[in-house]
This record gives sequence, C-alpha cells and structure tokens, in this order.
Amino acid sequence: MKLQTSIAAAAAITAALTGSLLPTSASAQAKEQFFPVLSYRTGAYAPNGTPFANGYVDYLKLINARDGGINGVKITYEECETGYATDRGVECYERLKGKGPTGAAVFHTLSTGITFALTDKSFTDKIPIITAGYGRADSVDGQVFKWNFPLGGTYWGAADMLIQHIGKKEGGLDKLKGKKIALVYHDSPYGKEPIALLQERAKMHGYELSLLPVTHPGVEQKATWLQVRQSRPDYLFLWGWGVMNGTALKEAVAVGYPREKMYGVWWAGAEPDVRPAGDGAKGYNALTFMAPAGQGKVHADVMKFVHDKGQGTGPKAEVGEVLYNRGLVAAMMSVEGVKRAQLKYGKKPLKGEEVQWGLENLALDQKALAALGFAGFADPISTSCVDHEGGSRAKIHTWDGNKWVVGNDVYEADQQVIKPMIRASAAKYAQEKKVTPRDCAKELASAK
Amino acid sequence: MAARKNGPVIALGVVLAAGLAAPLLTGSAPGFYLEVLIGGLMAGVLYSLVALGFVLIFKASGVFNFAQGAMVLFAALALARLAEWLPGWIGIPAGFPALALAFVLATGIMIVLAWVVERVVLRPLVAQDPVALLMATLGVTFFLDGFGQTIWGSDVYKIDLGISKEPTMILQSMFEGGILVSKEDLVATVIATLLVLMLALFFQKTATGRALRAVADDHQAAQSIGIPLNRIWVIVWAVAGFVALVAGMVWGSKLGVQFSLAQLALKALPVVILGGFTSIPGAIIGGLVIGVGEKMAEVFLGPPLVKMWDLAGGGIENWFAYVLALLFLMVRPEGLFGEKHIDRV
Amino acid sequence: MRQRNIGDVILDVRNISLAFGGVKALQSISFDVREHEVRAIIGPNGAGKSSMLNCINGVYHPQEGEIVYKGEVRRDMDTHHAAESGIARTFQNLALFKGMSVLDNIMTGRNLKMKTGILAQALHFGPARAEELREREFCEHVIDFLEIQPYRKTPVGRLPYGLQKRVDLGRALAAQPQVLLLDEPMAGMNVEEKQDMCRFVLDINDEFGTTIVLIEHDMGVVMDISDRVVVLDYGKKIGDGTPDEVRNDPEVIRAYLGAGH
Amino acid sequence: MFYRENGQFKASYVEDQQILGIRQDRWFIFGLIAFALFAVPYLASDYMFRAVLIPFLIVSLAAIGLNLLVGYCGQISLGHAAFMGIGAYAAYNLVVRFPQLNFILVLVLAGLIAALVGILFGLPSLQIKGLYLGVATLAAQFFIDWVFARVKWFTNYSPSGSVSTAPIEMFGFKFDTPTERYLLVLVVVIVFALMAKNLVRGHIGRSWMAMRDMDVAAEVIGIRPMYAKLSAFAVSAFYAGVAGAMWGFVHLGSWEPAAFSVNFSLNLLFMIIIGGMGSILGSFIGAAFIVLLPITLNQILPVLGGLVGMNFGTALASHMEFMIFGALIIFFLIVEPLGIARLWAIGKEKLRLWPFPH
Repeated sequence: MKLQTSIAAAAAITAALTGSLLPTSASAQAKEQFFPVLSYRTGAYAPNGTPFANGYVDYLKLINARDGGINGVKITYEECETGYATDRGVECYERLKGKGPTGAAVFHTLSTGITFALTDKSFTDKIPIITAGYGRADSVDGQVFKWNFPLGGTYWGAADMLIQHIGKKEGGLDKLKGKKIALVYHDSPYGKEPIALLQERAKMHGYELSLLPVTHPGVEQKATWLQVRQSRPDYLFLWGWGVMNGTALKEAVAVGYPREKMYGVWWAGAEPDVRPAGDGAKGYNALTFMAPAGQGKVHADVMKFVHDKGQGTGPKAEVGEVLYNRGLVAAMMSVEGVKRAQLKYGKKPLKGEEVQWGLENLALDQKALAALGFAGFADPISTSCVDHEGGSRAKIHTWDGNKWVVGNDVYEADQQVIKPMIRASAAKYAQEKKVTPRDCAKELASAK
Repeated sequence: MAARKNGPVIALGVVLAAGLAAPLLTGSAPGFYLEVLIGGLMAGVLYSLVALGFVLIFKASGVFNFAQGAMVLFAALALARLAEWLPGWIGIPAGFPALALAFVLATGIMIVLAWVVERVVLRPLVAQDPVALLMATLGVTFFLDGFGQTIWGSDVYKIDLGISKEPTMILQSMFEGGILVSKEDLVATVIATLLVLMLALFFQKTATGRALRAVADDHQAAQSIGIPLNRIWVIVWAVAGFVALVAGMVWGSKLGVQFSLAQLALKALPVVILGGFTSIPGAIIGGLVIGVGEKMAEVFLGPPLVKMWDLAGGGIENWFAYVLALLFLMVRPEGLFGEKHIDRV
Repeated sequence: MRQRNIGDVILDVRNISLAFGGVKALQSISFDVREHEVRAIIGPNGAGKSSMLNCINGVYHPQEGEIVYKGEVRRDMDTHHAAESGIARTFQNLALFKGMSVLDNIMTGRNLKMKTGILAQALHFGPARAEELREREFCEHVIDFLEIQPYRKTPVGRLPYGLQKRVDLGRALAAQPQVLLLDEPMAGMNVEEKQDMCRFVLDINDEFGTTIVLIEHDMGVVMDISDRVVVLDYGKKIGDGTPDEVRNDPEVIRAYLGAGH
Repeated sequence: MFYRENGQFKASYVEDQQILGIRQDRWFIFGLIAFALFAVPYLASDYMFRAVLIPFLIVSLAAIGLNLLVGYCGQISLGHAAFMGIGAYAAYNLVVRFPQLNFILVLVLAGLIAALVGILFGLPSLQIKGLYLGVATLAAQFFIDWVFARVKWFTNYSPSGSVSTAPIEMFGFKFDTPTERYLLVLVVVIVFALMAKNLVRGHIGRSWMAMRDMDVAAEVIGIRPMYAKLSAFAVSAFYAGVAGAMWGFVHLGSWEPAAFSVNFSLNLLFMIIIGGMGSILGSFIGAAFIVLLPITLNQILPVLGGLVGMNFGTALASHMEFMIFGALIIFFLIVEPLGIARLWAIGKEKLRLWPFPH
C-alpha cells in the first residue's frame, strides 16, 4: 500500500516537473505570429470572460481562414486560464510570452489587476499590453508607459462621459450642484480606478459622491442597496463585473431603485449582466464604446469562414453579442497593430518590440474600419508616442427588456480634465519605479 | 464554570443590544431602521439554511463539514440545469412541473452523493482527529466545485420559482414611504420555516431521527439501537444534502445559480460558532443574529467609520460576523446552545 | 527495612477538599511527606488517589485546604511553580509525547533548565549549542540509568508498554526533582517488569535521595518499598502509618474486604 | 546497497545531533543545494524562474512557517496568508517611507511586524483549540484583508488600491533579472529553512511538540502554554511575513489585497498536509506539489485530451484541476496522513535495510 502510494506520489511529481518544463521548448517554425490569449472561462467571472474570449479567438481564426494570416504570416495562438486571478495571470504571461518564433506579439490582460502586475514586467520584456477600455488610466501617457495601450478608452474617460451625460440630462453640468451620485463598484483596482476622476469632477461641479464597494465576487449586496435606498442618490454608477452586475440589478429591483437612474460602465452593459434580472433590468443604462451588440460584415465573415466550417469557438447564438463583439474588436486591434508594424519591419513574424511601434502608430479611420467589416462597431483610433489611447468616445445604450437600444449622443472624454491627472499619476509612477520617461519629440525627429 | 462565564456573556449581550438600539436613538428613520432589520433577518434565514447542514452533520458524525457550501452550489446547479433540460428530454412542460421533477431528481442525486462521500471519504477516515476530517471535507469541496461545473456548466443559471421580484410596501400608514419587503425574501422565510419543521418532526417522530439523536449523544448507544453507524452517516449526509438543495433553491432563485454561491458558505461558520455546533435552534438563531448584526453594522456603523478614518468605503460586513464569533468564542466557547465539554486529565 | 536518614517534613497537605460539580473527590485530606522517604498512597479505585497527586502538582485546584511545600504555605499549587520548585510526576495513563523520540521526550524534562533565546537556538551556535550538548549529556545518564539506550531515537509510540512507562519515569527524572510523584508506575506490568520498576524506584530514592510519593494497587509492592502509607477510601483518609500499622488497621481491612479483597 | 550507515560511528553528541545523521543524506542535500545555487541559474529558463522556481521557493518559506505552527505546535491556522499580507504591506511601507533601507533589513523588519500581529491573533489560542481556533484565525484573515483594502495609508493613497514596488537594490546592486532574483530568494529560503530546522530540534521546538502531543503533561514538566503557543505564533507569522514581503516584491511586483486571500491560506494548509505535518522537508515537497500541480495539469490535460481525441478547453482543464486537487487531498489524508515526507522516510528506512526485509 505505502509503497504504491510513494510510487504514485513520485510519478505525480515527476509529471509535474516535466510539465512545467514544456513551455521552454518553443516551436521554431517560420512565418508564424504567436498571439497569447489570457482568458477566464471559469470562476465567478466566467459568464463575461467566455464570450469575450470566444470573439477574440474567432477573429484570429477568421484571419487565418479568410486572409491566410496577416500578409501571409499565419497566426498561431494559445489560451491560458487566468480565472481573473493576478498570480495566475502572471504565470500565464510568463508561460506564453516566449512562444512562437518571435515570442508573444501582444497581450490583452482582461483584468486590471493583471495589468498592474504586467506593466512592471513590460519594461524588461518589451511586449506591448493592450487594455482596450480598461487597465490603468494613467497608462495613456506613452512617454512613461511605453508598452501599455489603453486603446479607445479608460475608466477615467468612462466616468467623465457618464458625468457629461447626466449633466446633459440635467441641462448643464452646473445643475449637478448638490446632486447625490453613488458609485457601486467592484472592490478591486478595476472598481477603484474611476474614483479619482469622479472626485475631481465633484470638486468642479459640487455634487456629492458616495462610494459603495462590493466585495468579490459580489453576490452579497443587501447592505449596499439598503444604503442606496436610504440615501436615494439622484444617479447611481455601477462599476461591476461578472455576477456582481446581475445581482446589483436584482437588488436594485428589490429596494425599488429606479433602473433608469442607473448607469453602468461599458463592462456592466452586456447581456449576461441584465439577463439574470429578467424584466427587472428594463430601463437600465450603460456606456457602450466602440462595439455595441449587433451584426455587421465581420460577423457575416465569421459565420462564413469559421462557424459554418464547424470551427466556431462558442455557440452561434452569441455571435453579435456585446462582449463577443468586444472580443472581435480587441483581436482586430492586435492584428492591425501587427499589420502596421509589418509596413515598417517587413511581412515576417515580428517581435513584441516591433509590434509596439505598430500599435503606437495606429491610424484606423472610418474607411479603414469599414474595409475591415467593423463599420459601426469600432471608433477611429489614431495613436502616437504621447497618446496611447487614440481617442475615447462612447454612447449610452439602454436595455429594453430583450435587447440593447443604443442612444444617438456620442460623448468624448474631456481631456482638459483628464490630461493633467494622467500626467501627474504617470509622473508619480515613473518616480516610484525609477522609470525615465521617453522624449517623444526627439524620437519623432530621429524617425524622420 | 458556568457561573464564571455568564457574566461576560451578559455583558456581550448588553453591548450588542445597545448597538442594535443605537441607530434609533441617534435618530435614524424608524421605517428605514425596520427595513434594515427585516433585510438582516432575511439574509440571516439564508445563512441559517447553510448552518443547518453544518450542524446536522457535526451532530451525527462529529465532522465539521466545510463542503456544505459546495453541496449547496452542486445541488442548485443540478436543480437549475435539470429543470432546463427535462422538457427537452421527456417533453414535460417547462416551468413548475419540470422544476418539481428536477427537485425530486436533485434530491436523489444528493442522496447518492451522501452515499459516495461516506464510502470514499468518511469510512476510511473514521476515528481520525477532527482536523483531518475537516481537511478531507475541504478536499470534497474542491472536488465538488470542479465536478459540478464540469457536468452542469459554469454559466449563471436561473431558478424561477415564479415569484415577482417587485417589492411590496407595507405599513404605509405607520411610516412615511412605508416599509419595503421583497416577496422573494418572504417566500424564502416560509420555505426555511417549513424545512425546520420537517426536520424537527423527522428527529422527534421517526425511528431513524431518534437514532440520529442517539448518535449525537454517544456512538455506542446508536450501535445498541441496532442501526450501523455508517448507514446513519449516509442518512445524515443525505439529509444535509437535502437541506443544501433547499438552500440552493432559495439562494439560486434570489441571486442566480453560479460558482460564487459556494463562497457564501464561509458565512455559515461564524453562525454555527455563535449558535453552537450541535444545536439546530442555535443554527437558526445564530443565523438571524449574524444576518441582522452585519447588515446593521454595515448600514449604520459603516458610514461613520468611513468618515472618521477616511476609509476607502465601508464593507465591514466582510469581517463583522467573524469578529463577533471570535468575541463570543472567548466568553463562551460552546456557543449559545451547544453542550459544554470540560477535558479532564 | 533499609536504613536511610529520613529528613523532616518537606511536603505537608492540610485538609484538602476537592469537588467536581457535585462529586466530592477529596474530603479534607491531610498527610505529610518527609524528605528522602518513600510515601505510598493506596486505596480502591475511585478513592481519589490520582486527584490527590493532581492537587499536589497543581493540575487540580482544591476548593479548601492548603499545601505547605518546603515551608511555603499555599492555597493551591500551579503546575509551573510546582515544576520549578522540584516536583515531577509520572502519569497513570501514559502521557508521553507520542510524536517525539525517546530522547526528545526525556529532553523535554530538561526544558526548565534551558534558557537560551529563540534567535540563539535558530542560529544553533555558542550558548545554545553548548546548552543543548550539556543537557543532552545529562539525559544520556538518565537513559543509561533506566537501561533504554537502544531506543534513544525510536518514536515512543512504537515502544512496548513497559518501556513507555520507563520513558515516562525518565522524563520526570530528567527534571532532577526533589519530590517525585509516581501514579501507578507498575500498573499493567508483568512480574519481571514490576521487579525492574521497583529496583529503579528504590535506586532513585537511594542514589539521588529523591523523595517519592507513589500510588500503587499491588499491596505486595507497596508494603515492600514504602516507608509510610496513606490509605484513602471514597475521598476520605482512613489510615496512615508504617506498612505494618496500616496492614493491621481494622478500618483499612474493612475497606479492602469491602472492596472485595 | 549503497545507502548504508555501516561504519559511520558517532563519536560525540555533536556528531549525533547533526541534522542529517547519515552521510549519504548529507551528500544528497549538499548536492541539491549546490545544484540549485550553481547549476540551475544556467539551466532554467525565464519561465522556470519567474513562474515556477521563485514562487515555489517563496511559498515553501510560508509553508515552513505554517508548519511550525500547525505541524509542530498543533495550533491550526486558516488565515496564514493574511500574515503574508502583513509582511508584504509592511515591506512596501518601509520601502516607500525609508527608501534607503537595505532590502534584507526590510525583509526582517517586515517579518518582525508580522510576528507582532501574529502574537496578537494568537491570543485566542490560549482559550480555544482546534476548529474553534481555526475560526478565530479566519477572523484575522478577513479583518486584515479589509484593513489593507480600506485604510488608504497602507497603500500610500494609491487611487486603485493596488501597490507596486520599487526595484530591489542592495549595496548598489540591482536585482532585476529573473536569475538574480531567484538567487536572492534561494539564499534567503535556505538560511531560514536551516534556522527553522535548528528551532525544532532545540528546546523551544520540543516545547511546541510537547504542547501538540499532550498539553497537560507538558504543563506538568514546567512548559508554559502561553509562552510555547505565542512563540509558535510569532515565529510562524515571522516566516509568513518574510515570505509575503518576497511574494510582493520579488514575485508579483505589484498587488492588491486579493493577492493574500483566504484561498491562499487554504492552499498553504494543503501544502503542509500533502507535504507532511511536522516536517521541514515536507513543507518544501508540499509547496512544490501545490505550485506545480495546477500549472502542470492545465498544460498536460489538453495534451492528453488531444491524445484520446477529445477537445480539452481551458475551462474543462481547470475544472479537472479542481477535481484532481480535491481527490489528491482526500487520497493523502486516507493513505498517509503524515504526507509525502513520511513516505520518503519510510522509503529510506526500507532502502537502508535492503535487501533484507527488516
């Protein structure tokens, strides 16, 4: 008995050791660009993580199936399950960054916590990190954060737009004076990011901001909503993720807080968030940046080249859903980054360092997007050494009980407010981490 | 012994009572105060449901079953998914009939689970020290979490008991704005009460129930009744499984069935500490105390704390229950209703 | 009867009463113990013998009475003070440290004598190292004395009962006690083992001059080795004196006949 | 055949008290350490360092700490990750507020601060035992989590509540490549592991084990329960604190309170169960097991799945990971409650006598 077990144990351990050695053996085929995929299909955030990952992977498959890769460079990819946990994310990053002939092209962390951890490593590893619509707001400053690309929006931008929206409803930002705004947020770096800006704005417009954190995973919110019922804020911003959103809406119903006055960030504005609440979610609003729900040319292609060939990653039904589309757009950004870089470095597998240049010189206008089949699903993006965000615009959409209805007004983050904050925060980071900022002017000059 | 210990207990009680009364005295709207109280009680009912499972198993087998939470998740998943699939399989009308059948099947599944646990885990570990058994149930927890999601899926699933989610107002006449009560919570309370009554009957009236009580007292006695110990364990784990199913149903219908259900079970620990490991009424009262206590603390104690020390938000309910339990342990280790045990040389 | 210089009273127990809830375990028991003597406490089961020892070294705290030890009068003992001032004991139902080796069990007996701090021990150098060696040497003497050299490194759990009893004794001896309380040292032993144990007890008494208070059922043994005997019955003292006196005490005889002897 | 102690006579107690009584063992361990120090830096890949070796070493240190408390002193703790958190945040604040401090000194101070908190939360152990104490330590876990999430001072008012550390510098030397960091951690861990071993074979260790095995008897021979238990909590928390500081600075680089959650605490517990209660070696084995198992499973399972022609998504893989994990815990509790270290010992005994049955 004992002997058997010792053998079993030994076997298990050796297996473990060999296993952990696997990733060191990188495949050495030429003409392949490796895309790492950090995803979470399990745990409390699986309902949101899964459709995003499916969209991301489907697009990569599409590029191979339809265009035969990026200018002939085949795409390879590998998924790694982070479970939204930072330490797991770091392990995945370390595992995947070296794969493929040229190493990982670009990472989407899909978690603000993981973003924070990887940002530190990016300086030595020289692999860009795209955090499309999440991540750390101050990483817009490309002079300090050379490797971060919060493309298309940050949480400071998001919060800013929400304030603008309700300001508009009230008939002018000055009308916000004395109004009560509550922020119900996921108690993590993700949820805490917007606070800085909301407080800044509060100083400007004199509204009263109350902070209501919800602990991971966010299924226990009774007390939070009792407080909401007590203070009856004029507006409520929801900064949740995963099950937290659905629960929040249910509790809102339970305490009779009007959904019309609830505004979610773009990560609290997808189908999985409203469905659990059923009819209760009717009237609930959320930001939606470049990719609302719906079908377009790219979806048709996905159907034609991926799903109809039985290559679909997820169920057909989810193609066109909000988070799925976000996945598509995210993948598109990675691919376009590589494309752009290929113009400079040639049509071959590229290093992360080279992709960084591509991402820093993205110029996707409406025409280009339309050509890619993303007309109406993505906003123009043009990045630069100084600005790694490349434009931050969004709309508000409202859940009518069975679909998202997108409003007409387009909002744009007010850089007057945000830029100084970004500079300050980035400077603090640079000083803390002893990073010497780049001099963009000089780099441009030398490039010419 | 007892005499020396009652002093602090009373003191603690007084402090809690004072804390309970404080908001009213400091002039919060009585209507809202009542709402918080009710809200706390409702949350407490849910805690009690899980705590019940703990107590049942601890009473009969002396095992501190960490897996109770995982069992709740597993049962809820089974119920939700079966209710979803059955119509497709055997063409039984969706909605209540499917749900009812699913409930029966899920019960069966929990019984099988109990049997497996007894066979695979408990029997080999019989007469190990309690900590080892606790670890074993931790193992069971992990296994169930993985297994459950593998066969039932890891998305959010609905259990629709067909209760409207819209709140109702009562006592409008007495308080302005009235007092808001959620029908769901009321139903949950009713179900919990029924369950407790069922258990009470089971333990008082049936032979098996009496046998279980005997085991709780001492194992030889149980032997003499003529029911083999390990069958008793299967039974008690099955009962606990059933309790988990009910808890899962109530919770699932409220919050949606999802992985994170398992986490709420941690809340049941302070409950059983408070109520005493071996007392069913203790589990219920403990649950209510914790529920009310933490909601009160969060709503009325949180904001002032945040102001005082400029904290980044409240959220003291995360630890309140545990610290309360800890204080209680220091003054009365055996809990409110638990039997006290003095170890001799 | 061996001739030794019995000193004057070292331990004096005065009308000790102890009760658990309603149960009266001891009712105003008084007796004294002289230096260097072998004092036996006998009585049928449940007579309160072990409770008596537990009071003497502070495991139990009697409700009434006082304990005079080395001239110091105390309401009751506490275990640490007892150990520090030279009272050691063995246990009726072996209370060895199951997870530790014979050597370590005996070394724990020296813990009181070992003073070096955590850091010094962690680094295991200088004073800590020297101390460890010094005490180890002492314990080796105990081990030789009890003739258990071969089992030094064996986990006590694996030893036969008789040997475990010796280790238990060794642990107590390692503390170099002035008063040694033995709780049924020969319970459950066969004749040879009992003879060995008797020899050890007497040797300890002779060589180290240790005062010994022992509880024993085996009348033969008690009468052979003890200088004076206390007889307890249902928590009351019914006899006290030399073996011969006790042997002929009618009360004692009745108690024992009553107890079915 | 070659594993024999014949002809290795112990002439003095000094020799007899050596940590590794048998020469072959000594060679083996010295060889291992030499290998780790001089060979591994040239053999291992970036991934091995950053994702496997460094976390493994740091976690081993934490496991040793927990083992001192649970395995040696018999006091259960379900909240040990919180003490790691204390260490991590203590180190962070020390570095932020006194940038000139030497990193090793920071580690030690962080450990000491954790030790103080450990003593505080160890106080209940004087009153309550076993599961009850477990709950008390859980209270510590949740309370400490909350404090770091809420009290802005601890995170130096970082808006996101997540702290990120400055690069590690000592004597003007920068530890930034994985290899350098690995060596740093390795040395620290070896030193502390050795100290732990010394402690448990000294009288303080014996007093802990005495409390564990038979507390009444321990008291009777003059061991103060309060001193024994609290010292165990202090030392244990110290180790956790040092480990936590390294986890934050060397492994993560930046973290939020969730990095030291209750799940981490439970994992530490599993490590010492699987590795071996009351065994320093066991702590290492257990740590290796828990660190490597998930990584290995979710890399190997898809491969295996491919072999049998079924598609193993990452989701299924990590579900399987949960199941196998749980199953293994039960397996070890049933088959060998003393963990792999015990199996190792048994194996050695067999080997010593081989080819004779006993």
